[in-house]
Amino acid sequence: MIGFLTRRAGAAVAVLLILTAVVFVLQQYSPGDPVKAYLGANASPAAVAAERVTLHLDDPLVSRYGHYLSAAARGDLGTSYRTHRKVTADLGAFLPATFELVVVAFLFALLLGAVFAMLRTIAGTFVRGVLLVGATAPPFLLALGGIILFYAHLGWLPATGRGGNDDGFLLTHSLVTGDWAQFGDGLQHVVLPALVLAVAPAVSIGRILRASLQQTLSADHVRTARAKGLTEVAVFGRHVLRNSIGPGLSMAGLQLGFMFAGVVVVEQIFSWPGIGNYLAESIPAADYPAIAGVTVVLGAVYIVTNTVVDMIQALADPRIAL
Amino acid sequence: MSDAAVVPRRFGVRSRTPAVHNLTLNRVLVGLLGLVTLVALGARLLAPDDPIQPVGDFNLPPGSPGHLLGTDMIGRDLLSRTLWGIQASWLSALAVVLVGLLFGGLIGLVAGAAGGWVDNVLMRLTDLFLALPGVLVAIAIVAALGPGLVHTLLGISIVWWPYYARIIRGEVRALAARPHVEAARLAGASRLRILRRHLLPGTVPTAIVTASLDIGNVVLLLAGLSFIGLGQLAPAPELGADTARALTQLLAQWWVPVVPGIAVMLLSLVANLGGDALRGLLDGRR
Amino acid sequence: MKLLRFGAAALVALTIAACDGKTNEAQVNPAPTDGVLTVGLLGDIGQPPDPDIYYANNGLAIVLNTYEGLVQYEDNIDTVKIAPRLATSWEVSADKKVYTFHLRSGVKFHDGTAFTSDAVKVSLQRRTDVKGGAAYMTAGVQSVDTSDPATAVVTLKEGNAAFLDYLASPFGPKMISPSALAANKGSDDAQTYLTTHDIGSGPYTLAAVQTGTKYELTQFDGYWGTKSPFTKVELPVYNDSSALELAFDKGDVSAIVAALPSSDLKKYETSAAVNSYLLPTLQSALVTLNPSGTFFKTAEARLAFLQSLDREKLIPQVLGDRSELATTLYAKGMIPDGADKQEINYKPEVLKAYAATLPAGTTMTIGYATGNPNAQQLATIVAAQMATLNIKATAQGYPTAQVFDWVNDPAKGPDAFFDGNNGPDGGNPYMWGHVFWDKSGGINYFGCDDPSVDADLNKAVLTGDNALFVSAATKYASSGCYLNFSYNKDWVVAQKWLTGVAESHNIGANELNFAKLGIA
Amino acid sequence: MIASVDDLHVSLRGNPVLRGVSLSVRPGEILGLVGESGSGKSVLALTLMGLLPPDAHPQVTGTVEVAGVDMMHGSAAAHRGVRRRELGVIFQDPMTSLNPTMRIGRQITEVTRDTDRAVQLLEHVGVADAAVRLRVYPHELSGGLRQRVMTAIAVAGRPSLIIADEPTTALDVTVQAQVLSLLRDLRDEYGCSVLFITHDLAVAAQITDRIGVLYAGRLAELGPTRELLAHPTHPYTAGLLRSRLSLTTPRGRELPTLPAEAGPRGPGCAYHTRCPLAVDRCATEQPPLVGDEHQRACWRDISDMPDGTSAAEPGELGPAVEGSAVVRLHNIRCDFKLRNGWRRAGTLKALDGVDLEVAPGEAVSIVGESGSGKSTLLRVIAGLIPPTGGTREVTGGTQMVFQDAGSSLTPWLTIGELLRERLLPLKLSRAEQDQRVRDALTKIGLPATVATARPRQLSGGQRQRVALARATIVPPAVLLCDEPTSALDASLAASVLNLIRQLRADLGMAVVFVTHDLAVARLMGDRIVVMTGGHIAETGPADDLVSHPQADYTKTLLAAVPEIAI
Repeated sequence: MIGFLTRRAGAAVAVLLILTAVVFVLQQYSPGDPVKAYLGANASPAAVAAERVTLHLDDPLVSRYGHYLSAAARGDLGTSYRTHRKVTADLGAFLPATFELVVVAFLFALLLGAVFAMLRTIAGTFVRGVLLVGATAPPFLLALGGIILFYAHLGWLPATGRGGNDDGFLLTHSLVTGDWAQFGDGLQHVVLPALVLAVAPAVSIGRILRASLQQTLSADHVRTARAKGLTEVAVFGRHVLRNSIGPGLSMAGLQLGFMFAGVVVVEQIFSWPGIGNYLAESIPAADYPAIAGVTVVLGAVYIVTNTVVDMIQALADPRIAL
Repeated sequence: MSDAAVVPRRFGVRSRTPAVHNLTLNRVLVGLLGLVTLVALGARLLAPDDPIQPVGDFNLPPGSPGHLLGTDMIGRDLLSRTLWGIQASWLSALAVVLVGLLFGGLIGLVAGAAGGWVDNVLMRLTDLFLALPGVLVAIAIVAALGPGLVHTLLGISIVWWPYYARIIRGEVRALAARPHVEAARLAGASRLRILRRHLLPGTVPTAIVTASLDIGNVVLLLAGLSFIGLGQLAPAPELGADTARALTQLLAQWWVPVVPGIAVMLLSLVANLGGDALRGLLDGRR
Repeated sequence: MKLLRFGAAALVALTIAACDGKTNEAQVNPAPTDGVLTVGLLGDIGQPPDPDIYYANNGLAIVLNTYEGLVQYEDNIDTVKIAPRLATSWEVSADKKVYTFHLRSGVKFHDGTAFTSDAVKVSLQRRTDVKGGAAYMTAGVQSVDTSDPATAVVTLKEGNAAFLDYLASPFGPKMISPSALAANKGSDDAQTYLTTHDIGSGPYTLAAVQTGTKYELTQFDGYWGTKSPFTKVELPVYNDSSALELAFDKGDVSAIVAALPSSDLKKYETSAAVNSYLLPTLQSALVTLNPSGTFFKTAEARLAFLQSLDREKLIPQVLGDRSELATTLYAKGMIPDGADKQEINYKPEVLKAYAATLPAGTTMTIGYATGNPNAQQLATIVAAQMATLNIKATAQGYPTAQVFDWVNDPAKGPDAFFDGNNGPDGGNPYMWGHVFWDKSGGINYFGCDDPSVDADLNKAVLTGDNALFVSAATKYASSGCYLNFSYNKDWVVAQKWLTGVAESHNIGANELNFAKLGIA
Repeated sequence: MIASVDDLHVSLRGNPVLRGVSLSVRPGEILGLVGESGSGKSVLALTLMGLLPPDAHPQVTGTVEVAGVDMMHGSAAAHRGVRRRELGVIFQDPMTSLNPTMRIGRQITEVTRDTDRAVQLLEHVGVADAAVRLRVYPHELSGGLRQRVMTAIAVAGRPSLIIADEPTTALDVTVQAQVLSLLRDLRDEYGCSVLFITHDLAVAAQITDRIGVLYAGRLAELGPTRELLAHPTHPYTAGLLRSRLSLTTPRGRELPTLPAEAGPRGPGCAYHTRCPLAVDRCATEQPPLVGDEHQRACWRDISDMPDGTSAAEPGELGPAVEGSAVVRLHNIRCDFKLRNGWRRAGTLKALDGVDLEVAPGEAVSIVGESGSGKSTLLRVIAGLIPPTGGTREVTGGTQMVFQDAGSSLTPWLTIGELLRERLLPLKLSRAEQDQRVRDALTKIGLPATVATARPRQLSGGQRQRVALARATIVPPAVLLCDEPTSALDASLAASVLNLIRQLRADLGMAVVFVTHDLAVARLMGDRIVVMTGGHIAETGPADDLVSHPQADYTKTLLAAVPEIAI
């Protein structure tokens, strides 16, 4: 186990090194002047030149990358060209919102995926149909459709923002401190964006889970379990589910990664103050420290997700050794 | 004849039912894949008007005379534009999937068949690409090369293949463990021949099914990239770009973004259902 | 597989639900009873609301309501006129080198410090020290005499007829509390502190900052001027214009300033449920051509293209009532009597004849700034029109950072660039001419430069010689690099109960002075 | 009666599988149900349990009763109750029949609800360190132990009937013997009945009190074990007994086989196309199952049955050719590095110093249990696995025939393509190739049209013949056979063995034949090599080794071979 984690940590470092290097090379070769974007169109050339020096933009690429890495090793991801704040501070401000959104969306995706896979009645067919349609709609259209329906039309849910005055882990914090009013408000705000984010992954997870459940159901050991005279619930719960979740879990892990990319669109439409928005604003401003920061975070999330998925799979199936 | 009382009741899911029952439906759905491709190829013949030039008043609602689906913000016929958009989106998605399939498939095939360190190196490389936030890379590439559909497709293709590499590699590993590959080796078949004749054809069904399911994803990804300003350049039609660019009109003239948006949805739906149906048909044949 | 059938049903249901939004007839929303004004922002303000750093648009609402300058532009008129703010009156020496300001008495900063000439000196100095984008405005300051607390005498290194305009500009130097600055100076001139606080004297004070989500202002009790009934102003951030619009329709937002797309104009102009205002600004829609690109290498080609633009048709189609045909080279009213007449008229045959000489399939790229729907639409229409001339034109969006990078290597840019809305920092003709025509000005995207034009402008600003300004403009216009496409207005939609909208707006700012708003 | 079916008809996917079976299990008896694959014996077991797979859309008529409960009608809960209280089940493959993700203990306590009892049970079925084993997962146990665990689960609920569906087929003979005796002991102790399903008459002979012979969904014969085996009254039973390969089957002759089924099944006796006694009536009219204690379903009298042995011609067992060995292995070692994920978890010594020589034209049988290294040895000879140490010399080509012919033929290639592949190095013209393919197919007794078929369109026996054709279309110096008949029914197996012997004689090649079955090893090899634990325990001429085993291990192996002692 410890060996496994050590290996993964090693791999993580390698992946992050390559990711940041890629961002740096891209920075070198992509057009865009962050200084002008930051200082404003009317800024004088003198101010621009001064700012370039401040930001070390005229240093050679290798030396900048070297500085970046040595600073990163000390936990400093540089300063955003755009917000003039430490990237770590920006990430600290925006990551919790994205994190909570994605976690809630992921729970939705698992839940809806399970419904997609298991619900059998007409209702199940209907849910499958709705999910499938939702998953095939362009996400921004789906998001706006959701706002029109649930906010403008029905008035059930708020359209934008996270609600409350608490930054950071709003939901988690209010849940832990028992601030139910705040929690309820936060929950109301998170429902719509999380649903939009969850619907496509739900279908992917549901589809795989369904196929794997179908396969497990015809497995010999399930026949054994039935032969023991167990109830169908017991057969399903003890003998089918655990043996079927492997492929579903892999897909869920993959989808979790996709969700962190999907937030770029969803956060924009729902004005969710997360790293998706941060990234969307950093890209046109050529704010490469911010872009690199987000990339590092997303890469790390991908690796951690995969590691956790592998660990859960090993837990679920003792034949898999880490 | 008794009813099925000897049969244990099932909890929600049935074990896989034989595909025979859905044979007709599956064929129809797979046929839809072909139909959409035909529509895409035949946009020139089907579209009543030029997709680029304004031909009527601005923002005519659907059902207006001469413009079944209305016109857009500069007076172009939305039906024509959507048909041409289907061509751009569908063929683009096909191209991306095909490139991903060819490149990823080749990597997967070589990795799976070679095993050992070759497999290790190729799969770590694949993992690295998988760890790249795909959208970000596409954005970066398009930013570096300048926008445009071809560049966008290039960007997507670069992040698209690892998925296929993994799937094909898994399939090849499974196939390679089967005695028929050993038998072929003993029969004196060369490595290349084993790869070509004894492994490759076995991966085709999985590859085709994965690819057709994936077309919808690419159509959606193109739309998403258009939303953040990357993708087909105006005035050329592309469904995602047309939807995204007209999104500010959603509340004033809903049809301008919704018509191409629904076309995106339909393409994606056809790809999804068609892919599933294809899987059903291929499973049934095995 | 009943999936298909249900899928189809759900598709139809979803579509109907989505399309149904239109039938939601706007009704008059009630006024707030809690003294909260809600002004929706489109997109986060991006930079900290520090007056010496902030150089974008949508966050001006915060800067202009928490800080004040010595002077401002006169509210609610459509011409350029300097009006008093923290200075009640001023004298300018004949050589435009010495500016004497008589300061308003009884003004307090939000930390309680009284406003004196010392604050003027500190404020101008900080602008220079922080080296922000608009630091150029104070770069010419030689000294500030503070011997009389009620009078500030600013001496420039050389004459500058635009200096008052600098001070009146929304981006111009704002007065900050010297003691608050000293207390929070830190190592960065209080830049960090000012991301979440303010040290100004405006009618409101920055109470809460949730970057990307919401900004909150509360009324400053010690404000010297008139106060509005709004004790609190909330500025929630919307990243999508449709979402913002829906919130406004529902009454969750009181007013939207210059954020909605022109395609919505019709809906609100005819609505009885809300008020729609078109207020004067110095902004224009502009066309800039790239002489370094392949298509517009010659002035002949450039002028032919500019003449092919049917502005009389395009403006109402795309920009609507927000804009009118620009007939001058500078902003409307900058030069008295419109002496800076723009001589480009619609003559499509010129480009047609020119195009006939080109090889078939010659390409042209028309750029626009990503996220500007008006510019996008203009570019798209023009690109479509080019096809009729056998020119293969594409319209392409560019992110901000990229747009400003072209001047370093103009060949990388598109052939033409459509600017939906752009303008100078202030109302002096120099501020217009310099940014658009001088290579170092900032908005001369493709570096299309004529040194003699720059020299004329630099000479004219010393004295404010309008004739020289006009001749510079005419000379530059002949290059064909530039077209003042249309005069734009600020479009403000507000709930029926909100009063004082036009009265709280001036030609320089793209924002409202919340202290002048009221409830009907 | 513990369980009974009457006039039971079952169709799956519209195909009749059981066609009127009447049978009852008496208290305390072990009833054997014997039949070849496809005879419907497993479906009968599933029907008794009420567990027919729903996706096969079963159609069932007749009556099925277990412990007085109707298993065809009635509530699912009632059926479940019967399964829980009255039935215990052991399936063929203990690896797949146990839940791989659940600890052994949990799988037992699911029935017992009591850990102490689970420990008792495990000890009872002969699992050492039972308390510790409760914590392990199925994949951590050997095949034999797994089947013991299955058995423990089966008896955990103190059932009145244990249904054992081929419980020993996947096991080695020595383990098989242990499991059989365990079952018998459990029956004696608990007084339950056992329905023992097998394809092997000899195995049934070891344990059962009565035997029912199932053929094509009907009982052909049913009677007390000793009597049925000593005096079979149905030609099918008689044929089965005769074609059984035992340690005493004459080596020099062609092995007796049953004729293959020909033509569609009509309304009459399903066996009539293969039956040496068949008359016209057999084709049109179904014979009823008649008799008291010993019942049979045949229109004819068994005494008319011709003597099987007289029909068999002497086989041409070619003697080994003198000369330098075609295979010469010296001190071959083969280690497998076991990986646990990425980690090295140890080394498995699959082969540990093996010396073997095969003379040209010689037939050598390698016999051993699973894990003995016999298949690894074969692969080393074939060159598929490089040995870790030792020297390997093989002169002339080797070809191999695998256990599962189905998976050794590339599914998407036609038989013709597969055969032609071996002709590629010869650079023949297309016509010559086709001719060679035709010849090869004719030689193995298949029509030339098979060349255009794909493997899945052929039966198991046909596929194994095709595999043989592929191996011999260009005659190799050594033909390597890896249990080529273990997946086939006895009669088919015999015909494939005959074919191998025929080909060997015709082509003069050496044969190395790997098997776990001593009887087959004796019949196929001039020499037998007994392997265990990666080394050779004993080697010697076939008959000598069987009649006078030297090594203890050989003796154990011989003792475990089930024989019908009449």
